[in-house]
Amino acid sequence: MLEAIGVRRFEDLLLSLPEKLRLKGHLDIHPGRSEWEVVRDISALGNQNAGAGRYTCFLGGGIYDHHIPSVIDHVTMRSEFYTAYTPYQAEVSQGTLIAIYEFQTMISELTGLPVANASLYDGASAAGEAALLAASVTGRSKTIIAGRFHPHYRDTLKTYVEMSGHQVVVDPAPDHVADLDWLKANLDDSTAAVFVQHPNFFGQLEAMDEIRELTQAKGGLFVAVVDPSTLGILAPPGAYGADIAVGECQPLGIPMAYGGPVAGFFAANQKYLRQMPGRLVGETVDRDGKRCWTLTLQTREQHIRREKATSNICTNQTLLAHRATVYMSLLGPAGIRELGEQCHARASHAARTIAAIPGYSIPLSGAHVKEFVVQCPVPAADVVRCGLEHQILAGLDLGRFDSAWKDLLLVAVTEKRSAADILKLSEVLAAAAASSVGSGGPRG
Amino acid sequence: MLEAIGVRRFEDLLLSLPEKLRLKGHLDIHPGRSEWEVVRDISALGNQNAGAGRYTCFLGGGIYDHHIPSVIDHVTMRSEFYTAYTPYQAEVSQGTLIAIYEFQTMISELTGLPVANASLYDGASAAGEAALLAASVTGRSKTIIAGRFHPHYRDTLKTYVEMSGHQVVVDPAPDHVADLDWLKANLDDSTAAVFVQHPNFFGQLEAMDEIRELTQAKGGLFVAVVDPSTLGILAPPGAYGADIAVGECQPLGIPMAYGGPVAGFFAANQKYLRQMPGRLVGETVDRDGKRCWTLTLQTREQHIRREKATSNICTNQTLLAHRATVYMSLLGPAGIRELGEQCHARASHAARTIAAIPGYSIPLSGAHVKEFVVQCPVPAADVVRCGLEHQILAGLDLGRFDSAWKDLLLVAVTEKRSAADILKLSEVLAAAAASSVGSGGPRG
Amino acid sequence: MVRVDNRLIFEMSSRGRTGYTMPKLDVPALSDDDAVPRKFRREKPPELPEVSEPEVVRHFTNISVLNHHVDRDFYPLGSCTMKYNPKVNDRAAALPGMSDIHPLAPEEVSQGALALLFDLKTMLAEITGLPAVTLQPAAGAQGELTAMLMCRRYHIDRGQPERDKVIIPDSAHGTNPATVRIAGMKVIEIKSNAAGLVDLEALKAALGPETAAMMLTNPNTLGIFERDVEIITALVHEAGGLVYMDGANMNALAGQIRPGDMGFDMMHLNLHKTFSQPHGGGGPGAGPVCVRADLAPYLPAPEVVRDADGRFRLDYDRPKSIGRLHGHHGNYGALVRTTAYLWLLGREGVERMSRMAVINANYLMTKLAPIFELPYAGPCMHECVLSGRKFKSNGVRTMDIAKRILDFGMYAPTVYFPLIVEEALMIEPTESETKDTLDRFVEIMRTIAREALENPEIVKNAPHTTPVRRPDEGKAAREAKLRWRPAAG
Amino acid sequence: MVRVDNRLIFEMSSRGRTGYTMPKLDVPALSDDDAVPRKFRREKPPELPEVSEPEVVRHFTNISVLNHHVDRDFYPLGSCTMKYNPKVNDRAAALPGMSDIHPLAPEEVSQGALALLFDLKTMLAEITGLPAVTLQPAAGAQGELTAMLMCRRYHIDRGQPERDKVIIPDSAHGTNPATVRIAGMKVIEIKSNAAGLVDLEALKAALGPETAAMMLTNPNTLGIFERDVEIITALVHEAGGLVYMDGANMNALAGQIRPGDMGFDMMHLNLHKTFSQPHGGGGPGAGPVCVRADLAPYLPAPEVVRDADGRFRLDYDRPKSIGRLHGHHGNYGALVRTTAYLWLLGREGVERMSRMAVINANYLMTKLAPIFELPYAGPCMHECVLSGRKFKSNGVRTMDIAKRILDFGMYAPTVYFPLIVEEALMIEPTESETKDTLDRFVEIMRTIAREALENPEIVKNAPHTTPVRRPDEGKAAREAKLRWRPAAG
Ligand SMILES: Cc1ncc(COP(=O)(O)O)c(C=O)c1O
Ligand SMILES: Cc1ncc(COP(=O)(O)O)c(C=O)c1O
Repeated sequence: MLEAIGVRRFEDLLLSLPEKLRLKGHLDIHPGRSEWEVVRDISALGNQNAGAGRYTCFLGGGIYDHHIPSVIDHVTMRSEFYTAYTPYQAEVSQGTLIAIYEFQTMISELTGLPVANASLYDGASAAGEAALLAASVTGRSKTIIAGRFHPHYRDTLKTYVEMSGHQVVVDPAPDHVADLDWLKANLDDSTAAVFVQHPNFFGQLEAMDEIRELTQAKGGLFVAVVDPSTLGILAPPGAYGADIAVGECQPLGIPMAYGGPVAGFFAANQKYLRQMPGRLVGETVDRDGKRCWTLTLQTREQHIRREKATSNICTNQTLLAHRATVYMSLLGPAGIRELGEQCHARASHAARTIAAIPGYSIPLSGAHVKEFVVQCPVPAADVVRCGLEHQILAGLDLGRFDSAWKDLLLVAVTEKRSAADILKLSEVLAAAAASSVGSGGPRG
Repeated sequence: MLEAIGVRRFEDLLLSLPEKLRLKGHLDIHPGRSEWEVVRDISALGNQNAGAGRYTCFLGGGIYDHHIPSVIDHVTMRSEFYTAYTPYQAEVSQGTLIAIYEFQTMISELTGLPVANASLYDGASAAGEAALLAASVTGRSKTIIAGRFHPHYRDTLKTYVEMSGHQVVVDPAPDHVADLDWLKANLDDSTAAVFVQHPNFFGQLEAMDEIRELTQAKGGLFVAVVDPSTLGILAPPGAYGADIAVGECQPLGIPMAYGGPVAGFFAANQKYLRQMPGRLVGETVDRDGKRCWTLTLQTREQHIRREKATSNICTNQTLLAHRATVYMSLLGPAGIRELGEQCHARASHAARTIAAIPGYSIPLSGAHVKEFVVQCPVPAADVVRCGLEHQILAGLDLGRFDSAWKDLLLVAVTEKRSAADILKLSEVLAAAAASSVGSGGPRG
Repeated sequence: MVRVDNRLIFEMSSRGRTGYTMPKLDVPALSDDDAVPRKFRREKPPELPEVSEPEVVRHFTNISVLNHHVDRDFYPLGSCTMKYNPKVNDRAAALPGMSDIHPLAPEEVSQGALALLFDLKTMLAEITGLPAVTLQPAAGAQGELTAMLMCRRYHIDRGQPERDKVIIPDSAHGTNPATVRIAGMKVIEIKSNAAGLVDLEALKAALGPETAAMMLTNPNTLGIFERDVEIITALVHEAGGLVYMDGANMNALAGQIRPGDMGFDMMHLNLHKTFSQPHGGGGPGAGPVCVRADLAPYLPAPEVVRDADGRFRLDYDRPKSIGRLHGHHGNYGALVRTTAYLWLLGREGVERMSRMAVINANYLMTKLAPIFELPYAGPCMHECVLSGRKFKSNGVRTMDIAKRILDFGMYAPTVYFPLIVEEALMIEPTESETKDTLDRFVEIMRTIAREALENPEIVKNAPHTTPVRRPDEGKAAREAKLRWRPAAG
Repeated sequence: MVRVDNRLIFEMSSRGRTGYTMPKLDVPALSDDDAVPRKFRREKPPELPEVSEPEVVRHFTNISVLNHHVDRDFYPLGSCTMKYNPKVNDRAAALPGMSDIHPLAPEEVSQGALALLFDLKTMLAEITGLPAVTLQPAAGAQGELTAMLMCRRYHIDRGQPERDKVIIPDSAHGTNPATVRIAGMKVIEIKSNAAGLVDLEALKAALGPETAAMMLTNPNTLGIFERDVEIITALVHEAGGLVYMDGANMNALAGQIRPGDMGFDMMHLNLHKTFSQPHGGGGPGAGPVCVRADLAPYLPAPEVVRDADGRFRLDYDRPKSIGRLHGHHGNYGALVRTTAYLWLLGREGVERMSRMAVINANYLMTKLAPIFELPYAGPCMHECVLSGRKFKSNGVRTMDIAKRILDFGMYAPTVYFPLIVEEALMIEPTESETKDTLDRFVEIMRTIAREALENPEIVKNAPHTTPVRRPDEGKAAREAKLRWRPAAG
């Protein structure tokens, strides 16, 4: 081939590279391994992790151990989907386009909002994008976070907006739900948006109607951060008047995979359509009048609009959105409801079981639709550690986020957690309390 | 639908079933489980098995722990291949037909014989089919097994032919290779075929040239049972004049899967074509003159010939043959050779390492191209048991087959077995010898 | 979107290209002592293709899409039970500890596999009503062979080696007579009666002191239940023979009625039909054999047993056994899939399966009978057989109709089988299909029937839209080009 | 073989059908106490489709084959690096302990994941010559945002908040200017010179006390290496700015030269381009950012670190950090794939990768230049940009040529980008393609060029053989039908 190109050596093609900067020896990385060695070595690393195949998982906090129907891997790992590029040439990309269009429709249905995009990176960055949108359409500079909000979402949102001069104020939420008085005091004419997570980080339901009313009265956008797996039983954001709903598709058939790749969704009121971030697929017809689909409204996007784009996003999380689409197709309305009901029933049973263990209590009242906080008689970190000895991921030690919460454990219960699993958890909790007493270890 | 059919109840469709025999209650099997429970429960069973992901495998004896390139699963688990039926309608089955045609070609190349079929159930039953063919084309009734033959293959072969009045005589092979004197004494005009495994059950190379000469001199068919993974380095059956070669494709990219599904191959001299068992794909042209492929020579088969068919086989092991085809495509001539060389080098190193452990020896001289016998100072069963404690499948206790062999361990070494694995094995062997001495356990 | 890239993998080959990696050789290279002696060495390397990994992936991906398959659309192949296979089956079979286990691993570290096999045997025994089960046969035909060998051994054991005739109706599948011969016995074929059923008089005439067995497919290959089954089994028993059921059509019966209760002594199941092992383009399958308790001693060895302590074991000590038919334990991967399938379905699921299979078949029969012809009256069980003979006068044969269906993106029914029906079209929808799919099929068949009358050429020259069109089978058989060879020169 | 079954999954829906199973509820049913208060309850169920598992599988299987994809044939999309992705990557990412781990699991039971991330950071640092790395950004654009926020923070930290101008050449990808604005800074666009490179005079003119950074794609989007890169980086540094490299084109450089050595201070990598994360029809990707050591404090939190005892840990204590950009650790699954890929390739493999990518691109450039037009002289690096303007007089636009390629079963190059080339065709073959494939592509392009002159209509009306033909994009945008709705009535 060099001959056809008309050079003698490969190096002749690199004459524009400063010679003295060219790498002389090899890169200091290992020599290549065979496929078998790669599999062996990565398996060995995997064995050092608490895979949900070995550990019973009660961890949540945004990522959940739901069952993933086998169909999803089978279908989305078809080369046709996973080795295709962004569907720029619509003629040979109808598969991807149709699947995205179906995703948009399903997210719209689930959230009760008329338009949804083709996905964003994840739930947290979707919240960041929503904050940017709100700031841009209102021309205002304050973003309010009300209620007990996921700290990672809060941090991401801040990263997204603060550098461009926006201010983010966060509800201290002493009762772990939105403090409406605080909210009233902070809401003003400079408020671009109020963000509320529902169920919130602590698993509590927030006063969405009231917050929406307060927010919209001041001309701000009301943004709901929701878990789609609860939307079979909980009222959809559209029903309580949210302007925007964002969230994480992971519970819908996406592996936990240490938190990524997952997929954020973004649904909104029609009037924000032209400010929406991310790709959109629309229906149209082809030259022969045949119904078909294509990327549309691309004038919002960076490759057309450049610095005036509504967002800088380009590559998104299409394959993960496909997973969610297949998942929602399998479940249908009955399944998405049963999913919510099962998590709810199991979480309630777990909460009741734990409340009966001496020393433990469930400090927050209200329905536990999937996740709840446990007040432990010992540091939650000790409980978690005790769980590991029994191959249980007992929950999330909330002390990681705030030392005031060090005795609080956040427990998530999906449809995979059987009565036996819950019993095992309660035994771990009991053991943790006992061992701590026995060892005279530090208390509360 | 019942209405469209014109009946009122489903039971009306079953009026020809004797009412009193119809099941009244439910079958006594469990109620259905959810997909998640099925996965969980089968995983739990899997954890009770010595998966090669957890145990280092030196077991062989016909099924080997070779590396399976990731491409194979990906490609053969495409619905297009694995949910298709036998390619009867060639117009919409060219994918399967082409893959089989390529398989036939590759097996022909590997064995050095001009025709190969589309697969049989496994290596053992392929030997059975070869015996039937030999009996049928020669009109003779004696089948000779020479050399150290796999006992399962021997048993299967017997099952296949003995009931129709054929006699199978088996070389005692006191030296664990064919006893040529015994062979001469037993070969006669009633001999339909002589079967030799090469390398044999004990990993030894057999005197293929000599046996071929003796056999064909008496008008019998010479059938070689070979491991295709050795055919990159060992002379192919065609080169030493075999009439038929059969064997097991498992080493070529097929999971061990407790021994099945695997795939038998069957290659032969042109003159036996019309007596071959199993399906054959041939090249032809379609109506437009386009090259294409179709099942052919079906007049050999049961669905046309019924009781005069060359075999009763119908469903075969196509998908596994596809796996072998993809495997051979990836390896090519260089890879199949390197595969043989790697197994050979690693097996030789293992044999040398083991021979250096006090009490152990390698009783049989000759090249160990993949597998070899170890003489242990304690019962091989004890060595195997000791291995399990260290998550090693140390080899096959040959005492399972013959009590005279109870101190013999058959060790297989594939390209996956690193120097570290071999070291670990040698430590287990040393420990087994030591612990037996220590515990005063039974010796020799 | 599909181009027929007609190149074989060999034709993509380019000297020196490879698609594999091998671990670094971390042991000493071979010494001369260890080398393979010259006479054993391969001289000329095999001419395998020399291609890269991407080329391999593209080749097999691109040829794959030339196939019809169940995950694409309807596959109404009679006798083949092309149901949808739940994807969890494949996931189960691929789990660690399932796909990566060695068949000769010690039993103490194979308890999971043995427990699974034992559970499957128990379920199949319950479904068939025949308590002793072997899972070793790799497919239906090998199951038949297993049973016929057992039958022969049984009679010999009872001092009746002269019993070597096996009665088979003319509607039987070809594997039945082929098997009988391999098992060293002889076939007595009997004609079906006008209703397509076993002719009792013919049966009686065929029975005698040399009767070893009768092989009966029930429902038979016309999709009709043998209503006289109790009489049939009684007659054969009276004559001293065993009655074997070819269980290929068990999808009609599972959960409704049990072969053991009807008087069958032995039978095989095709797990790749009834119990959801995907067909893989022709295999693998699995053909477990279920038999009466007193025939258990003849089953192949080894057998999975459960000891009193609850541990599982392979029992090799079976002196009356016919021996082995497989190098190891049969198609274990298929057995895992069936176990997953049966666990998923459970008892209600199995009953629903056969119920829906029968309803779907009757629905199609009802809708198609007016368009074609129903040679034997229904109701049918899980499949129906129609005749396309009325189009013969227009020069349209059943094969033409079959090919024309392909143009509409569905597969063709089984044709020209059973042999006793002229221009047979054997249609089995299975329970997985929705009414919507069945209606689409009826619509296609109606269209084709209309074409056959109004525009027969379009049918006779079908298919028109498939990757290839009517391969010349004569040429294929005549030339017997069974492997690729490089173009000369 | 492909029918365009135009039905959406919603249009297959039938009341009451489902495709899921749930475990039996083995805990007490909800008590009234636990019930969701009425006002929080969903009243109207979402109108998701009601379909069976087989229908779901068929629908997605059937729509999938409407796609072109890398495993089918050539995908010469410039700037997108559509290389073949070794299948072992996906296997690695799906292994137990990789795909099924929770991001908030305690570090003591996440050591495998942390070790992998640490190893990947080390390799990327070595490849880029920039020692501090974050793996959190989910794609290139998020990597750019990460870096621009760091840059802003850096200047503020140094008491120069007025530095908020970022210089970007006019050939840059759209994400660069879009990112700058979101990061709260302003874009200064500079024109490329006649050779398609940074115009040093324009650069000098743009630099000043408000310069925060320059973003430079190298090789640039014309596939040309910025030969003055050392001067450029020096100029920006002199002016007090940072130089950012858009690493989307790293496939040209990895193993040949390192951005850190050229004077770049920060850069992102697109793992879904250079390092073999498959594109998934538009994502996921991953956009790690590598920076100079002294910029490390600004990297997002948390960071994977190795403690003295060899254990790995997530370091959240990063007071100068710009914060988080992702709910967890970024696209971990993509990071596993890249790790597998780099382990597989090793150092020689990485060098071979860029070498072959450059050779392949130059080969295509050489072959295609006479057929089209090469607006900027070569040699090119990993891709080349041609112009199709000479066919304009025949009424054939580059878009027509692109569409016509689809008829031959390959994908089209990137068109109309970079914006500075009239009728641009941006072609990137990657290293995975064989000469054979490149030659087939050249042949197709030659055929189309001939058609454009001799029979332009066939090109202007292309594609002819694809599932659909030139969707009406105006209508799509006008009507903005962005979701399915049931037909009225
Ligand atoms: C009625 C009948 N019997 C037997 C068989 C043979 O089964 P197998 O193909 O599994 O060997 C078949 C399969 O096609 C069949 O339909
Ligand atoms: C030159 C260049 N820069 C940046 C990007 C943006 O990267 P991503 O799509 O990963 O966000 C791309 C991707 O298309 C690109 O080609």
